[in-house]
Order: sequence, then C-alpha cells, then structure tokens
Amino acid sequence: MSEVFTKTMARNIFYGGTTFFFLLLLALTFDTMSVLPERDHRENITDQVILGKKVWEDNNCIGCHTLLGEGAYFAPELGNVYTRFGNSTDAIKGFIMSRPKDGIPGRRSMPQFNLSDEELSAVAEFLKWTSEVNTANWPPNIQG
Amino acid sequence: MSESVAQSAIAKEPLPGDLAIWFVIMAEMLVFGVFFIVYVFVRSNNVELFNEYQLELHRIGGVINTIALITSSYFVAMGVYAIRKGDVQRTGNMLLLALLMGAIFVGVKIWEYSHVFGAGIHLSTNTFYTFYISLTFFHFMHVILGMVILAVIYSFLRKGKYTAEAHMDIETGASYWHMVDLLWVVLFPLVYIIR
Amino acid sequence: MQYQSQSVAKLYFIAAIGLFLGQILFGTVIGAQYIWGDFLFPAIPFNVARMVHTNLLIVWLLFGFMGAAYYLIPEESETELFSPMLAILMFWIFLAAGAATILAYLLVPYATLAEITMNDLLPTMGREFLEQPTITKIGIVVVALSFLFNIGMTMLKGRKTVISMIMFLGLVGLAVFFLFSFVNPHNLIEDKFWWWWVVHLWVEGVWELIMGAMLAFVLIKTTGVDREIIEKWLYVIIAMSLITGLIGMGHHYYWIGTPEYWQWWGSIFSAMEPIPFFMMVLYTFNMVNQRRREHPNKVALLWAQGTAVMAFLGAGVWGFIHTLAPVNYYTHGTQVTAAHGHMAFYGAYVMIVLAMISYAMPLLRGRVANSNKAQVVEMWSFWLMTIAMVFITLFLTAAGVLQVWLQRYTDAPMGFMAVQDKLEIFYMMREIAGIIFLIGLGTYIYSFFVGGEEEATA
Amino acid sequence: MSQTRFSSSTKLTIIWVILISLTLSTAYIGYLELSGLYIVGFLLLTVTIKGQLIIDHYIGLKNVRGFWRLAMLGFVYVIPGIIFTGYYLSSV
Repeated sequence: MSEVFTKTMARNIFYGGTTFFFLLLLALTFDTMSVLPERDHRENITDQVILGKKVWEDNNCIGCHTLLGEGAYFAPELGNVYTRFGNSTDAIKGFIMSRPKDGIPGRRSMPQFNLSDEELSAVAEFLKWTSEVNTANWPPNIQG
Repeated sequence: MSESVAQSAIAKEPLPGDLAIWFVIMAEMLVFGVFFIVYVFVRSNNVELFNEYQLELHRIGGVINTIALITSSYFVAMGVYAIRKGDVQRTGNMLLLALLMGAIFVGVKIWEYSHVFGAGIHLSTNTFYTFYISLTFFHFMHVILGMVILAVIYSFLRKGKYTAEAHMDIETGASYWHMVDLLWVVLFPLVYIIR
Repeated sequence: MQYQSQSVAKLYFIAAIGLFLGQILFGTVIGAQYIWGDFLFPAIPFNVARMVHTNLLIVWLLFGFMGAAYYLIPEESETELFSPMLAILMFWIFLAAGAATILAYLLVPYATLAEITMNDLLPTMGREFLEQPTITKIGIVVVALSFLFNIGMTMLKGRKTVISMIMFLGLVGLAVFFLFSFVNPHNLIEDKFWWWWVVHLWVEGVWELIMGAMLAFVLIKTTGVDREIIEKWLYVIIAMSLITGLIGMGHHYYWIGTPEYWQWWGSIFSAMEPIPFFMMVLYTFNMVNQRRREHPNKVALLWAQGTAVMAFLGAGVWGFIHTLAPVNYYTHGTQVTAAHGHMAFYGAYVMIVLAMISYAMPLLRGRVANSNKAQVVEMWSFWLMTIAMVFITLFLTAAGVLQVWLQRYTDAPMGFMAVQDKLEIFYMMREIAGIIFLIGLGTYIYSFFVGGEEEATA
Repeated sequence: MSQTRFSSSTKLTIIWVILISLTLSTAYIGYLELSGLYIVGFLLLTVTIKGQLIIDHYIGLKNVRGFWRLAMLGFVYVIPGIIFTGYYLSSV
C-alpha cells in the first residue's frame, strides 16, 4: 500500500493552513480589542497612570518583578501589590523610598532609585490601576 | 492462497487523496474532538445555563445547514465517482452543486450570526455563547476554506487538468470536504439539540 | 564550502559563540544572586545582569541565524552571495550596536540610558526582552532589512529551493514581527497583548521555520537522504507548528486582562504544540536511519539529533506541563516558567545554531570534518551542556513546584520572599549545574583549537 | 484507481436518503425540545451511524485497511461515547 504524498500538497497545506489560522487569530484579536475596554477600565488611565507606566519602564522594574505574572521571577508579583499593601498607595511609595542604597547584607534588596515624589505617586497610581484590571481572578491569592 | 488473493483485492485500496491532507484531517479531528469533549465537560458544570441558552439558538437554521452539508458531501462523492469514469462534464456539475450547497450553508450561517450578533451577543456574553460561537465560527471558517478548495479544483477541472487516471487533487479536496461535513454531523446535535 | 562568499558566515559564527559565552557568564551571576541576594549589589543589580543574560541570548541567536543564512542560502541557491561586502559591513554595525548596548546596560543606570537615548521620543524600553534603547531597535531593523535584501537578492539570481524559501520566510517573519516592539500603548493590557506578537510569534512561530530549515539543511548534507523527502516533511512539520502555534498564543492571554475565552482556545491549541516537535524527532531519526552516506562529521549529526530530542522535551513536554489554563493558573510566573524557558531555548534554538556551526565551521576552515580528536572533545561538550541543562530544568521545576505549593496552593499561603528562602537548596543545585554548563561551553570553545589529523580532506 | 470502491452511484444516493432521514429525526427531536438520557443515546447513535456511512462510503475508506480508517471510525465512536458519558454523569 503506497500512499501518494506530494511536495506540492505539503506546500499548499503549509501556506493554506498558515493563512487560515492567521485569519482566525486576527478575528479573535479583533474581538479581544472590542471587549478589552470593559476589562481594563481604561477610563481610569489618567496622566498620572501614564507617567507611572513610564517610570516603571524607565527603571526596568520588569527585570526583577513580575507584573500580571510576566517578567522576571526574582522579586514579588506587583499586579496585586496595591491590595497586598492594604489598598494603600502610600505604603507602595513608602516601600520604594525606604530601600537602602547599599542593599541588605546577604539578602535580595530592591535598589534605591531616587524617584521624585511625583514619580513615586505616579508609579503607585499605575500599580493601583493595574490591580483593578479584570484578570480572571489571577493571582490565586494575595501573595501573588 | 485464495485468502491472500482476496486480501489483496480488498486491502489494496490506497488512501483517497494525498497523504499530506490526511495529516491535516487527523489534526483537525483531534482539535475538534478535544473541543467537543471540553464542551461536554464545561456543560456538565453549567447544565442550567447551557440548557437555557441552547433553546435560544436557531434550530431550523441548523437543520437546513445539516441537510445542505450532507447533500453537498453527496454531490462531492458523486463527483469523485464521475471523474473515475472519466466523465469530466458530470464531475464539474457535481462540484458546482456541492458549492451551491456550501453557499446555502454560508448564507444561513451569516443570517444566523447576524441575529446573534445583532442581539448584542458576543464571545464573552456567557460560557455557553463562548462555546457556541467558538465552535460554530471555527467550523464556519472550515466550510469557507473547503469551498475555496473545491472552487480551485473546479477551475483546474475546467482547464482539463483531470482525467479518469489522474485526479488526485479531487480526491484530496473531497476527503477534506467530507471531514468538514463529518464534523458538522457531530457538532449540530451537540450544540443545537442534545440537552 | 562551495562558494567563496559563504565565508562571511564564519564571522557571524565566531561572534555568536563569543556572545554565547557572555550570556552564560551572566547566567551564572544571576544564578548566584538567587542564592546570595547581595552578590555584586549594587554594582550589578539582578535586573541588569538578567537583561544582559537574555539580550545576549537573543543577539547571539540572531548572529547564528544570520550566519546560517549566509552559509546555506548561497549553497542552496548555487550562486555567490549578492554582496559579501554588505554582509561584512552589517556584521560590524550589528556587533558594535550590540556591544554598545550591553556595555551601556552595565555602565549606566537604566533610567539614565533611557534619558540619553531619548526614549521619550518613542518609548519602547523597559519591557521584558525588549529592553534595548529605541535607537538600537531601529538599528536592528536596518540591519535586518539589509540582511534580507542581501539574501533575497541572492535567492533571486539563483536556484530556489524549499529550504531557502522557508529560511527566508522565517527571517522575513522575524523582521516583520519585531516591528511590534515599537508598539507600546499607554494601556498596559494592550501593551502586553502586542508584546506577545513579538515574543510568541518569534519563538513559537517564525523561528520554528528558521529552525526547521536549518535542521533540514544539515540533514540533507549529513545523511544524503533525497531532498524531495526531507523537504515535504519539512513543510508538514512547519505547517503543524504554525497551525498549533498561532492560536496557541492564547496560552499567554489567560491572566493578563484579556477575555476568558482565550483559556479555551489557548489550552486546546497549545496542547497540540508538542505534535510538530514530536514529528520532528521521528523525522530526524528516520532520516538518520535511512542515511545514504556516512558523513565524517559525526558531531554535527549528534547536534541535529540532540536538537530534535531536546526541543521536544523543552518546548513540547515542558511546555505542555503548564500550558493548560487550570494548571497555568497556579504556575503562571513561577520558576516552572523559567524551567521551561531554559530547556526550550536551549533545545530548539541554541542546539540548532550549534548544529549548523558544527557542520559549517570545518568546511569554512577548509576541511570536510574536524579531526576525530576534536570531534570527541566537541561531543564531550555536547553531553556536558545538554545534561547540565537537563538538570537546570529539573531543579528549576522542583523549585517551581514547591513555590506553587507554598505560595499559591496551600490554605495558608506564604509570602514571596519567605518562599524564596525555602527554595535555596534548589537554586544552589541549579547554580552548580549552571557552572557545569559553563564548563561544557568552555570545552566546546576548546574543541575549535584541538588540532589532530583531519578526518578527510575537502 | 480501483473501481471497486463505489459499486454504483445508486449506493451513494441510498446513503444520502438514510443520512437525510436520520437528520430529520434529529430535527424532530429538536423541534419537540425533548431531553433525557434515552434521547441523548438515540441522537448520539444517529451521529455514529451517519459518521460511519460518511467515512466508509463518501470518503471511501471502507476498503482501506489500517490506521486511517480506524482513526476516523474511532472519532465517531469515541467522541459520542464520551459525550454520552458526560451527559450521563451530569444527569445523575
């Protein structure tokens, strides 16, 4: 029993299958984009939140932390840090400010970034906004 | 001795169509199979919800579509039969009829979707609709792809590419199209009827 | 080597190996920081060392891919490279830009780097794996375009084969999807959504085309199996990769604010992602069994077979372990992810580049294969690195499982840092495995300097 | 190509009539909005019969031995079987 297996057909399947599933991906992407506003509460993205995201990026926070589970796994999850810190932006600011310049002997420590008060408030607001995104109940508990 | 002759007479039939399409058919059946099983599993945790919203579906449309796809499959099978006899004209007619049936399916489905989406229902409305839309839309895309394949085959046929001896593409396309039909045969009762 | 211009590949391969060494050195640094939190602090904080580790990986793999393309495209097209000069020029530009970026990471605080590279004009920095200053990203695009132009023109004037087409398609996809790195909306959720269009569509999409093409090339050359057979299986395998992988992207959209239906779509399709990797194992070993010649370069074949097996284990099996949404709910963003990432990158991409280098480098140095002695040394490095990576993965998996249990699954979950202390023993063992990996890499580099009698002359 | 796969086009037509009849019976059950395990069992039985007819005669795998026919038939036996089990478990 010798099956016929041609290169032409294999090629058609590659191009056809790829196109098919890319179109499906575009359709799902389109749907996602249309329902995202209900989930991310973008109406709450203030200038302060925007600045907060910039501070977050400019200091490469993702290099140690995870944010909604993505990033490095060296330091705690921050998607829910606002709730973990008792729904307090002041607690977040206080923590960032209090990091010792030379670290803590023998332990991991967050660097001292010398942020201005405006930047501190912004990054805290950014994390507050992030904690309010509908993430399908992730993380499983307050510890992140 | 006679047994082995009989064996070879029966068992020698090769797979209809190119082996490559059979990898695709297997992969597709696997994906749909898993999707169906997941549907059943999720339904068993949300029986009330599924029973309630299932009744809102348009069953008549589903029935028309089942008949359309089965009939379409019939025409394709007749087309393969005809090309084996070398009857190119008849094969072409059968493919056109099959495409017509496919078009009926697509038309009814678009009508059905226009009602569903028109009512403001979308993928995230509830778990039932997530599955109803996911399964039927994914299948719908397969119908369209199958029609594209049949249309390409038809145009090649018209160009005189196929004969009684050489018509591998027709068998390949037919096998794919029957798979699309087969999936709908399971999908229709599962999503529209069984409760 | 059949065409003079293939020799530009040599530069790319040497740079790739050099940067690989840097990547592993910094890997051992961050591995140590997991154990001794204040190691090198505040001179090289973890985030900087990790950035160097991951960015060097990406850059050296890109060097490897480009070198592979410069080697295989002329040979497949049966013509000289369109412009060897352009290839050399781009090599130095890319190397300089890469080195400058890495040095800047190490020497300047990241926020200062963002400032002096005028990140505010087009903010793209500070996102995982895309930390490069915007100006570097633009440089990467320029290099990629010149590179694609160069190999595209080469293909146009020569024979078009399936392997060269797939390679080219993969590289075009790589460049196209990199453009999404310039998409950085203010809305974090949208940012994350498009970020995956670079990261996922690279490593679980177009890179698999590049990998498939390179593997097919090495197999054709070393086994002598009919090109027709290898090419049609290549098509089927990469078709499966993309069919499963495109919607498989849904497994990244479970918990980042995207709709719940991704949990179903993502789980179902990504659960199928091991299939193409499994097919790749069958295919590689089948081709080797059907081989029509005994190629003197045995170690290249070893790397090729290793690629198939380790890619299946790392990307396939370790990916599957935590890809289903109910499992991923607990494992998302833990050391389990790190375990998968390490073995998948090593198995799928590091090993294929090393297979290509292993096959091409002797030819570029004017012989069919290295001496038996050099090959034995290289095989030692293969086993050292591969086994070390297996153990790194196992230890990280163990750490991840314990982490999930203590931090996420029990009724009285512990805090992140408290859990990390409990994982120290695994981090310690991982670091030891990492140092063995480094020794393996040292052995690998040493194998280039082992002389001995040539196995056969070109 | 073997000529034995389809003895006649009449057979295809007869199968079409059976398929349509089974579909209409399914539709009638849907029209009555019936439920219950026996109904589910009957509906799934029609699925399996329809599936086997399509696989054997329309696709033409009846005389193709080996993996491919078994895999396809497996689909129309196993999937309805699992569906039935799922409905059975959720109804008790």
